[in-house]
Amino acid sequence: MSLFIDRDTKVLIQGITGNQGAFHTQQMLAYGTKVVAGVTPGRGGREVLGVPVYDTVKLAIEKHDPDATAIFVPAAFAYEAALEALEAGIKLIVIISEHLPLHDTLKLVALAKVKGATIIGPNTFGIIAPSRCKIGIMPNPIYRPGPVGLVARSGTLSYEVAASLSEAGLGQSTVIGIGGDRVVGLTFVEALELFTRDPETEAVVLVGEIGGTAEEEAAAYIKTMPKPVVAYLAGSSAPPGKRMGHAGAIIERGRGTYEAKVKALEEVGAKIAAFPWEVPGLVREVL
Amino acid sequence: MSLFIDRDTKVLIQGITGNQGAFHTQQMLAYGTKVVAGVTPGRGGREVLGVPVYDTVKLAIEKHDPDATAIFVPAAFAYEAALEALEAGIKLIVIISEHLPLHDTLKLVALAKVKGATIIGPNTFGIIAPSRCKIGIMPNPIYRPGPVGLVARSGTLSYEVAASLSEAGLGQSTVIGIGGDRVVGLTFVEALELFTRDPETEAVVLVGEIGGTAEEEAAAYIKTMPKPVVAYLAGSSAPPGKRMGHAGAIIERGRGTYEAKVKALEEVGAKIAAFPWEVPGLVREVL
Amino acid sequence: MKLYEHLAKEIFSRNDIPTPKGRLCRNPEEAALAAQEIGPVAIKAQVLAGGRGKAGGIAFASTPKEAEAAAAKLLGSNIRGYPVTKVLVEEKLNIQDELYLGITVDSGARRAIVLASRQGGINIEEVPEEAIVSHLIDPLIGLKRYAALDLGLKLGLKEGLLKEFIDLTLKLYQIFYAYDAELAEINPLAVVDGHLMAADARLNIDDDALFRHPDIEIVDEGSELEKAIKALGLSYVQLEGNIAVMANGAGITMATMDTLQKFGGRAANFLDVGGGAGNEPMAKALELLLDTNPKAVLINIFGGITRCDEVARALIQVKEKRGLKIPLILRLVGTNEEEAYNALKAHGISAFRNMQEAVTAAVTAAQNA
Amino acid sequence: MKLYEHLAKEIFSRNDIPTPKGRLCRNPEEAALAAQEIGPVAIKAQVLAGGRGKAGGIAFASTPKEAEAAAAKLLGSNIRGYPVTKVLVEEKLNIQDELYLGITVDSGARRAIVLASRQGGINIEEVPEEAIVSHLIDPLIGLKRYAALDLGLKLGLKEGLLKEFIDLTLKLYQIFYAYDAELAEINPLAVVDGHLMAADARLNIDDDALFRHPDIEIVDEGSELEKAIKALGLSYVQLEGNIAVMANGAGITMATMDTLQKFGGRAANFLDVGGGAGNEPMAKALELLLDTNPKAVLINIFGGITRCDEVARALIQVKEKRGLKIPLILRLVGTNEEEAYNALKAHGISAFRNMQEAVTAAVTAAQNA
Repeated sequence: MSLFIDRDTKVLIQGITGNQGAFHTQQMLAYGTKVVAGVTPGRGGREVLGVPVYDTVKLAIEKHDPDATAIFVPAAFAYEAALEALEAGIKLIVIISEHLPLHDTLKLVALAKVKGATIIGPNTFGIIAPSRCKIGIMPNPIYRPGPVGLVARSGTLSYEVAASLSEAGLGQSTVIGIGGDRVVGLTFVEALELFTRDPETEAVVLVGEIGGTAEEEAAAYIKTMPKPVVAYLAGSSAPPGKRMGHAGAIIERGRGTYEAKVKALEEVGAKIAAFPWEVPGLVREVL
Repeated sequence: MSLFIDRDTKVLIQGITGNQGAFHTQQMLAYGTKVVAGVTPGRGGREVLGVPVYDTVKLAIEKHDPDATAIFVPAAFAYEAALEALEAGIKLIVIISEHLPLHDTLKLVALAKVKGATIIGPNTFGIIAPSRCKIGIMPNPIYRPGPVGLVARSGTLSYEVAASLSEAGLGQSTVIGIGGDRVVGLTFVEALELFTRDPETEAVVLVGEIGGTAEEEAAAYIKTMPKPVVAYLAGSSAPPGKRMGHAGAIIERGRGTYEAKVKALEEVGAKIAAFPWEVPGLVREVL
Repeated sequence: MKLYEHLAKEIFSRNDIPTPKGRLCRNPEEAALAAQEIGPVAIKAQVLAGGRGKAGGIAFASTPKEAEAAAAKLLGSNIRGYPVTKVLVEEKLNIQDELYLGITVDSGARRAIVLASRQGGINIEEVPEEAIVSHLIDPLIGLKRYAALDLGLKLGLKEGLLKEFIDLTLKLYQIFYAYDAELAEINPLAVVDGHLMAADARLNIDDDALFRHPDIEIVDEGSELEKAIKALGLSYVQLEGNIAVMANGAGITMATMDTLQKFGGRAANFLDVGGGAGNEPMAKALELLLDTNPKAVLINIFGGITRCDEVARALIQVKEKRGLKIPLILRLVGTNEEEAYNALKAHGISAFRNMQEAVTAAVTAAQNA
Repeated sequence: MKLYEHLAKEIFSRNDIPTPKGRLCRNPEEAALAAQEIGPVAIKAQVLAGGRGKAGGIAFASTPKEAEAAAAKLLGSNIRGYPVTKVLVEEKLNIQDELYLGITVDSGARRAIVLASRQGGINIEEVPEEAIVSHLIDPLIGLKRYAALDLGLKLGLKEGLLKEFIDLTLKLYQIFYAYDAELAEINPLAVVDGHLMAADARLNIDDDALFRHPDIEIVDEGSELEKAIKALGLSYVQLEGNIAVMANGAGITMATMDTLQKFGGRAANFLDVGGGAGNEPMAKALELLLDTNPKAVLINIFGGITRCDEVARALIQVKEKRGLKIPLILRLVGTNEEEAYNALKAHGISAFRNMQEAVTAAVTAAQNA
């Protein structure tokens, strides 16, 4: 099985009756994802594209026992939606919603650990096991099954890379968006660990960007990782980003820039692509 | 090794400079317990009976790496003292302090689970492995090493029972006070599970009392427990206790009385002593 | 600590839980005035006893005159042993339906729990288990809207009532949490004119958390004796028997009472002097016990923290001061036992080392008294 | 969102963190009055730029006259590109020592973190790592007294200062938490007359949590163009180059800029229209970009949620409305690609499917313009 999800993964959609929720439910169904139920408080009893809608996650679980949930509710309600899924015992929570308050995410990350659940996101495009299951908002046609694991912070850029991989005949084992926020549930390091243990994955592509220290932390893990890693990082031309006071500088200690990230990754043997379209060639080299 | 503690267990005392803390530190040292450090905010740098005192648990840990802590601080500060021990990573926290607010205990119990720590108490007399280690306030002379596990809610009553066991030549493997409060960290059931797995324990004595449903829950576990259990329950003559509104009645559903507890325990094969002094005889029968 | 209904309702109301219009009255005239202002009223005795309604603690009145008469009848009466000194005069509700809503702590689950039922009212305890819905509250998460919604739906509530139920449940939890409550209960949670209202209110505050709530007035309905002994920091309950009991620790005190009963005696009280009280409070408590003129006094001490010599000192002190006319049976073992026996012997007080013998002696003494 | 120093200090002060006596002044006369009231003062430009002190944004004055002159000089000036419209006139502190205290979020640890140092002040970022003490805050526990005590002791503080440091750290955390802050910082945390005081104050509120703080006035120092594009719900940053860039998604927008640069071009802006903006906002944003008169416009769309036909529609709409005099290079692939190409063809607009070709074309177009 690919990471977290497979053909039989039963998926719940929280916020299924909203525009985004309904549109992407349709796309996921079209991809073959087993969307078993949806939740929107106050809309229980309806159907969206043949999928039954419940008022609460608990009620949906009693009937459908989903393995994962995708959260499409507005930012102000996403925290409680994720809590509801956590309390109900769902073990994979994909928070598509963006603009979650940072303090909410901090609490969710801590509570997910308590509950033994994995949160992907917030502000993620989701996770896909090509031809098997998709939980997210990525375009359906660009993925092919294959040996390359792909983990990215940002959506469209990862689509660009995934499409170029597919065009080059390099399919993907699992593609994970960890989310674009400063604090996210599943980290690069955790995703790399999972790819390391995944027998289907032979090489990993990491799509990162400037800001934060996630790529530097990934580099520390890649040092002892037995599988090859190719990275593309966005932001080489960007001006220094907004700084979080002196405190941010004290924590980052020079990390976070394009140069620092490239250096950290190159030092541990990762190949760096200068352009997105160079990724497939570098993957071929290391496979 | 006995449950949780042994000869080498290094013990921290929080509230060591208080009357109770200092007195019982002396008693524990006299028993042979390895009291390695104490904590009282504002008293760092002193010594109590040769034991160094620190201002914070973190500072004490950096020097002494204790395995367990005993909390003797006043109720209003006990919550933060226990949190401090939990955050610092101590895995066995014995809360001797009584009168902790119930909501504080609820949070501590939940957080202990998160941190993978065991809380014994609050309002406990502690835990003792006779002749090896004592963390608590029980009298030193009454215990003897041997094959009987003893778990009790209330202190003095358990001393009565322990002394009668010792006098009858029946030593104890470990004696645990789970604490007299409505909500406690380590439960009867958890203690029984530990005694079940403990090779040194051949029979278990449970000293309970009326109120709550801890004895009924213990009975449900004893049903499948391979080791024999003897119980003494206090409260046969007590008038019905204060009831927690209708809600209490709805939850208890007739449990909680002396009769209900005796019935539950007898049904699963536990022997019930009518008087404390009958316990040793019944233990002999089942050993 | 239980709060009076009117105090609980004041807190509920301050937190936007709808409660009936009402006035607390201390005499019949005030009740008449309140009825004049409010209209038809219910007059409810403010006592902490359960089952107040069944015990005649609630009357109804259509006119100020009737209200005055009903209040006069209630005030000064006794409800299940509690004297009525205040009544709550409240608008008479046109109740269409009675639900139940309560939050307490489930000791077994070690969590707070919300309980609710469509079948509220005075017979709530007879409601079958399947008619009760509940939700355990994770203390790291609290009670959230989705959980209240889930409960409301399981009760079969819809639309307006469902929304009101959710809001009210969340508010009740806020009160439960903010006030360190052991119990926050609304029974009946009445449907009046199509809206939910707390027709009755219970709020029990955790005694151990009262220090965090200096604004809450302490309600203590105990007897003078109970108050006096509690003031010594000791735990005391008045009972019906004739042998005064003192022991160190709640468990052993109960066990002493149980043993007494099994040997044919009856305890006059529960007095726990456990936890190293010291000889002064012990001596004072003993004097208070002697003042109740029991047939005998049984003291059962297994010395741990409590040191036997201190117990002996307390006893000797009382004997010196006032003599011991009432038979006093002492069982004493444990820490500093020898010193204690030596001291007692010097003052002509004997003691048992065996609990069974002591209890037997106390029963015999009481029978012979 | 960064708050001005005076706003942050107002919040700190309201939460019992000692701050210097001060007045916010909008003109030199007000500054003179403030100095008259306060005595010797510091006059501090209220701008959100970092390194304000080093850039001359702080002046001192002993008399009202001097204060007036200093304020006149600061007001209307520019500090690192930010116009000064307000100054904070504050009592001049007799600073004995400068410490540092900050709370922010450590993204790597995924926890809030307290940072403190004995060596505060303007050179805090050069302080060696070993001179900084820190504590990660468990969000399920919060910051407790023992942790603040531990930090204070590790800083070597004693007695009065230690106690003040603990209280102040706990208060700063309360503010950090209650205000959904990304940063709450006091630098320097000054020792004045033997007591701690927040000589400067920073409070950055999480933009995504502003909806919970309707009381906080929105501080937006962007240009008119930035504000106009942000009002469309899009993410925009003004840059120095001459090729306007529009793409869908922050990552791909950056990658487009990077690629431009590597091929010899320079982006005039960062404009992310990601997330299914719809054709109307996209068309409006494009018009705003065109109004800045770039040498060329490069649009890079990898259609996922963003549908290519909507992008095409936006482009056609703009072309119909005002023509396209500036070279517009479009790269378009993904969802509804064929419909888009058909529509574009009908309106004489060509597009690339290959990103590299599009970027090369944009650089060439800008060079030839």
